[in-house]
Amino acid sequence: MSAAAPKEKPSTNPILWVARPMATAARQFAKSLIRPSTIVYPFERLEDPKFREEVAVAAGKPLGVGAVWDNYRGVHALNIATCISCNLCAFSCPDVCIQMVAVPDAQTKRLKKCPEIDYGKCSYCGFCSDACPEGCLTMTTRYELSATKRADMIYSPEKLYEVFQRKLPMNPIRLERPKNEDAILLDAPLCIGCNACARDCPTQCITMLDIPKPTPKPGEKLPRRIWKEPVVNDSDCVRCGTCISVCPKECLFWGTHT
Amino acid sequence: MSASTPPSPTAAPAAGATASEIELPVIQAPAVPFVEIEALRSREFIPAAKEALTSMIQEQGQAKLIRPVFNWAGRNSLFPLHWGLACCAIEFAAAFGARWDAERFGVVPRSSPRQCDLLIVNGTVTWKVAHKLITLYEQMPEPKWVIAMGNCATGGGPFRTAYSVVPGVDKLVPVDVYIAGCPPRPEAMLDGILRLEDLIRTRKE
Amino acid sequence: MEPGEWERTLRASLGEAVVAVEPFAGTRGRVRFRAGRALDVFRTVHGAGFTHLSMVGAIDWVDHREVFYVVWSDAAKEYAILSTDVPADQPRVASATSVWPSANWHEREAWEMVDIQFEGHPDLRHLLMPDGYAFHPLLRSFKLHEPEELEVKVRHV
Amino acid sequence: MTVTLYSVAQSIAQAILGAIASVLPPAGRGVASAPVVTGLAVLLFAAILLVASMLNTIVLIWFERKLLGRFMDRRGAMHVGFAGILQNFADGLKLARKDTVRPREADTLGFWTGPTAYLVTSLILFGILPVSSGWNSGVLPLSLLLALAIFSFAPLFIFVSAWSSNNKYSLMGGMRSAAQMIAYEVPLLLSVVAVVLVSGSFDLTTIVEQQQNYWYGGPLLLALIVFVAAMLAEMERIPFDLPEAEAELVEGWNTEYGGMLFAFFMLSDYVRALVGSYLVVLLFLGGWTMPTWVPSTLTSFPLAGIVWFMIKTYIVFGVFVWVRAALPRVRTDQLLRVGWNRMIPLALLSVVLAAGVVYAKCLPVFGCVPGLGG
Amino acid sequence: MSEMWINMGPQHPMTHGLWNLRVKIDGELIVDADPEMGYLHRGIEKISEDRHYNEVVTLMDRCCYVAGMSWEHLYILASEQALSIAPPERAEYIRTMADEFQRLGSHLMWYAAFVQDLGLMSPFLYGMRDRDLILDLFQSFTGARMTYEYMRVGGVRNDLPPGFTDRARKVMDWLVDRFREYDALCLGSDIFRKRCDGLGVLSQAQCVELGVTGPMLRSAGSSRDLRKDRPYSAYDRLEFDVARADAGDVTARYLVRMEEMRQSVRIVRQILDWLDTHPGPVMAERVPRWLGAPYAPIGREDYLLKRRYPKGVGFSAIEEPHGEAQAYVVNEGGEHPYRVKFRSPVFANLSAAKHYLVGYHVADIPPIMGSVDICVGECDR
Repeated sequence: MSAAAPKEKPSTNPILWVARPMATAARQFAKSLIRPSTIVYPFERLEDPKFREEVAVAAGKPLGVGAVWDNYRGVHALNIATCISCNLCAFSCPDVCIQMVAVPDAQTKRLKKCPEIDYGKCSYCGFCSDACPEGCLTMTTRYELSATKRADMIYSPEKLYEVFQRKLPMNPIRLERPKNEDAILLDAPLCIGCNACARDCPTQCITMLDIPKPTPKPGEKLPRRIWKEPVVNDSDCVRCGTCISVCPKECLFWGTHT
Repeated sequence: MSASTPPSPTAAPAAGATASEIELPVIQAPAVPFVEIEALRSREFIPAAKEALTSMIQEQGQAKLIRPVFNWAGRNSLFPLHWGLACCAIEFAAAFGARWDAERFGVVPRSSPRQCDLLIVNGTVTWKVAHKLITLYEQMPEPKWVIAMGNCATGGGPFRTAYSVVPGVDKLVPVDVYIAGCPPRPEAMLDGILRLEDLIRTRKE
Repeated sequence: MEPGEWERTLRASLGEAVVAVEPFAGTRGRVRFRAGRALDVFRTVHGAGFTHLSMVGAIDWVDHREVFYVVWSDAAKEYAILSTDVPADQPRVASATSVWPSANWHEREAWEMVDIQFEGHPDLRHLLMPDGYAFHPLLRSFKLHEPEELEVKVRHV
Repeated sequence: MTVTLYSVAQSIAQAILGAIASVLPPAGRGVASAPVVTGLAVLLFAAILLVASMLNTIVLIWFERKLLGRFMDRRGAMHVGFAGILQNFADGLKLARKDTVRPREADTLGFWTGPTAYLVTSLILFGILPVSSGWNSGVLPLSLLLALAIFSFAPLFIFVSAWSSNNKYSLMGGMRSAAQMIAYEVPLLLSVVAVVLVSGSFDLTTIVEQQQNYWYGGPLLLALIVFVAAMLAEMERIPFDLPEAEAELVEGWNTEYGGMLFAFFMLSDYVRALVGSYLVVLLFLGGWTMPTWVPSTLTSFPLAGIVWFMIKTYIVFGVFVWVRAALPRVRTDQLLRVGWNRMIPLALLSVVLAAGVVYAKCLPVFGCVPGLGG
Repeated sequence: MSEMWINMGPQHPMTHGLWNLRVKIDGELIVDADPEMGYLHRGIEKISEDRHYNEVVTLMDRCCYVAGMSWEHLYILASEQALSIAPPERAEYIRTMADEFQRLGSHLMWYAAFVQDLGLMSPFLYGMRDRDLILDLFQSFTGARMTYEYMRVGGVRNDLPPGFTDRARKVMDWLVDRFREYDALCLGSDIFRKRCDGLGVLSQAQCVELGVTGPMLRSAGSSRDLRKDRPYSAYDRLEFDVARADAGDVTARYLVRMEEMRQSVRIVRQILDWLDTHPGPVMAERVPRWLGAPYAPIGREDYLLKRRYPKGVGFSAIEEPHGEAQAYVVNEGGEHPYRVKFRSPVFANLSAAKHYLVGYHVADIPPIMGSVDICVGECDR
């Protein structure tokens, strides 16, 4: 089962001491004299069309990486128009580099929260774009991000939208999300029907349904509340947890439908 | 000029272009033939010399005369310190590898800080190594520059909450250029070096 | 070898030093032993063919601390895990360096990170943190936080 | 008719002084007198030689960088000037502008004089070695000996600068350098003895002219190999670059040097590399002469000697670069062992072979070979 | 010259990372050695306690920056055991393939650094160039060159892109040719043999005693390889040999690593053939949301308090390019792992430095330390 590694003895012929390496180097020299594997960077780039096809491997040039270059995780692109302000990118960021800041929406002229990314902290893991339910935060192939000031590395939503408008190749990998049993459940006795969850739900999938007001038994005091209860439409829910975080009574929780 | 474009003569888009007009210069641009590239870079010397001559005529100042030439020399021969800290050091090495070949720009790593003028902090700086980094920086003779390569050097990166990590090397030494990326691609590193060259081009001291 | 069978074998030579041998997926079992008789356990396990010590780690369970050793037997091609509980106020256990010299750095790290005193260790000093570092970061009581804003150095022009 | 450097310098001096004299009043016409012309010619001679040699050295560095780049499957310096030819000027200018830091514990005198003397002694060699007939500082009967003597100054200055910079790596590098150069001085000289035996002269011009049709590299192949190997050690290039072995001694004996002093070291290293290649060409490869079977149109244009000499030099240097690209560095003790145990016997053997060649040229069979006379 | 201590590092061309080798020398002879670690200690084990299970993967890539994929695999195996989740078969194969790519990449990086230590200039560039091809492959299916973030608890992030296997086969063919060149440049050169033979010798008994694993152990005559002895993922379904040499010196380590690269190519070719014919899912059917990506995890840990999750302890050991790495993950039912402990092979290999350095020359330090293949990131963690 074990392959003993070859054990060559050093050649006794003094000419051969240096001949083989020198011949190898000369062969490389002859090869690279015609075509060295260097990419003249600011003028040629790996994502150039000429590297998209399969470039001959003989010169050590990249091997058709261009064809799959689009997978590269570089700077984000944000489509502000479709962003639903669900916070999922900020939640999923392991480096806490995403902050939700308010920007005016182009159509409604109202402020809405969109991610602002600090590229001095981002580790380009792609968790945010994986988590984005609407596909509005994607990663592009742009990678050059040098700045002379630290503040230049913080990309506001507008700047990310600028990147989006450049129509760079987007990362095409859309994850097929495995099923998961999590859903928003309601701890009904705690609910006061305040409508906060329905108001803040980014996908508008929570509707407040009327519940019958119970007739109080003699001596029993009814809780002061609005007689409505949230109902979550599971197929529309992106499971961002905004409702949970805004709930004043902490009556919504993650759970499994049984 | 937007943050991504390298300060090279060809690839810069119009400065005043609005967001929607900016096209990625690279993908559409046809590959520049080899000879033209070389000619292009070599033409840089002539503007530098011309600038020197004009300023000599205008101001008759010796410092004004030689500064553009020395700036030209300084930016075309940056010797970074051969020092690998962490992950970015591997990309740093890859940039000196065959594919990207940073030596094209005259960037040759030297092992002794005395012979360097560029400290590329390529990785996480811990408090244990902080004073050694400062020593190395101080051992480098003026004029010298510092590039914070990667997120760890920029701001501690994913490790900035850790108990042992300096949250950014700019707390220790003055940083001229930050390169984002985790780790930055070798191209991004070269882009940072080109940006530094752009800084040196207009240096007045 | 089944964990139960091994427990009987170990008990035969070590008696009460072995608390139990729990099944542990992917290994021969997890031997839980009393810290007071650690050296006897190490020698017995070493004698049973586990000549290679891979890892020494420690876990802070707030009320007590656990030290675990991962050993490998070349003959059986199997791992085994030894684990012992030490009280949090007096975390002492005998050093394994006399049995497995490779324990040296691992124990230094465990002392540094989780504050376990290894008695008889030849060179128990800081390994990863600078000398004089007063904390033991991997204790649960040590919390991480975002770094405070420090002054940014600028070049004197 | 041959154009010598001195004649060029003289005519330039004459032209300059003549022009000056023509505008001066008659009382000042004396500036164009013979002694003044000679004096200016000598100065011009030195200046032209120095500048041309330095330029040559800088081009040599560029040549190495480009060649090494191709050996390594990359392009090498290419963006500064056409194909990077201005790269080394940029490096030199930058180093000239940089501060030179003297460590506090370093010895001032040694720290400054070491590199300077190293550079100066290396540059003197250009005056001695002829690049074409007449293109040196006159006829020195013992020019070969003088060149080798000056060539072997280097370990002294390297050691001085290494020791005075007060750094452990520098010190170790300096000691290695001294040991290595002394060990390889002997085989170097012995292999030169073989050439001297055959040519019967210490004058480089004579040695070259005798090789018109018969390069000594042929019959004295062993001496050539020993000479090249010893020269690699003297030039401190891979595989014998132990004094500045980057992996173990950070930058060797120039660890503490930066700025202009480092540029001095760098430049002198390449000056010595150029001189080493010169010597190989002069002693073994026929110098500026070309065999008679080469068409005369290729050898009779003006300055043809220099052109051919440089072509040969750069080919020899290319071989040095090739070796550098392909071989690892040896270890100090191995290097010294090879030096004392292998190279010296081989060099002695080459002397014996040279004696054989000298004897053979008396035989009628070889008597007809031109170029072996003397 | 009397005995003196030399500090080689933290900035020294030999170290290939951030550590300090203090050697005591007598002339050029080493009489004592004491590696000083911790310059790159980033507290990865501590930070992991504050992260969701899948988010720890981002740290794993940076933990060992030349073998990130292997460390992801290591951590994911332990977490899956702790969380009782099993990946689908195709994911196992992809992981194995990624592991072997990483072994190739890491060994090529080692080759580049090692020959550079010896003063061989051009093979450094050749090694980096060929490693870039491996990284291109990585980039094409993970989206990054070095920090992949590819593996997830319960599978891998995405399937391979179309046309990947053909490209990979081409790279493998190219590499096999290059290995011959590497051998010609190194073994073919007498100077290399003179430099490396008989250096840094560790016997098998010493290796076992000092905890040295990986190619260093196998170069001393042992055939211990966790891929054979304790197969994980798909290794039990693949054919390969364990590279082994007997001398225990620098040359033997070189031979072992070169042979391992050839075996890796062999393994990869088998896996590529398998992947071509066995499409399928790459992620487990159901994974809990609180693991993190691809979902956003839940923001605050309090929300979990209303639910209970299974507890468990996971232990995994894999044959990483540098040696035998282990992970120990304690799951206490929270969103975050309670404790993550890693065993780094470099840590153990380096702790034995005194035993393979003393008695050799200063000039031998670069080849010996180069043959150990040090990655400080995983050593200090």
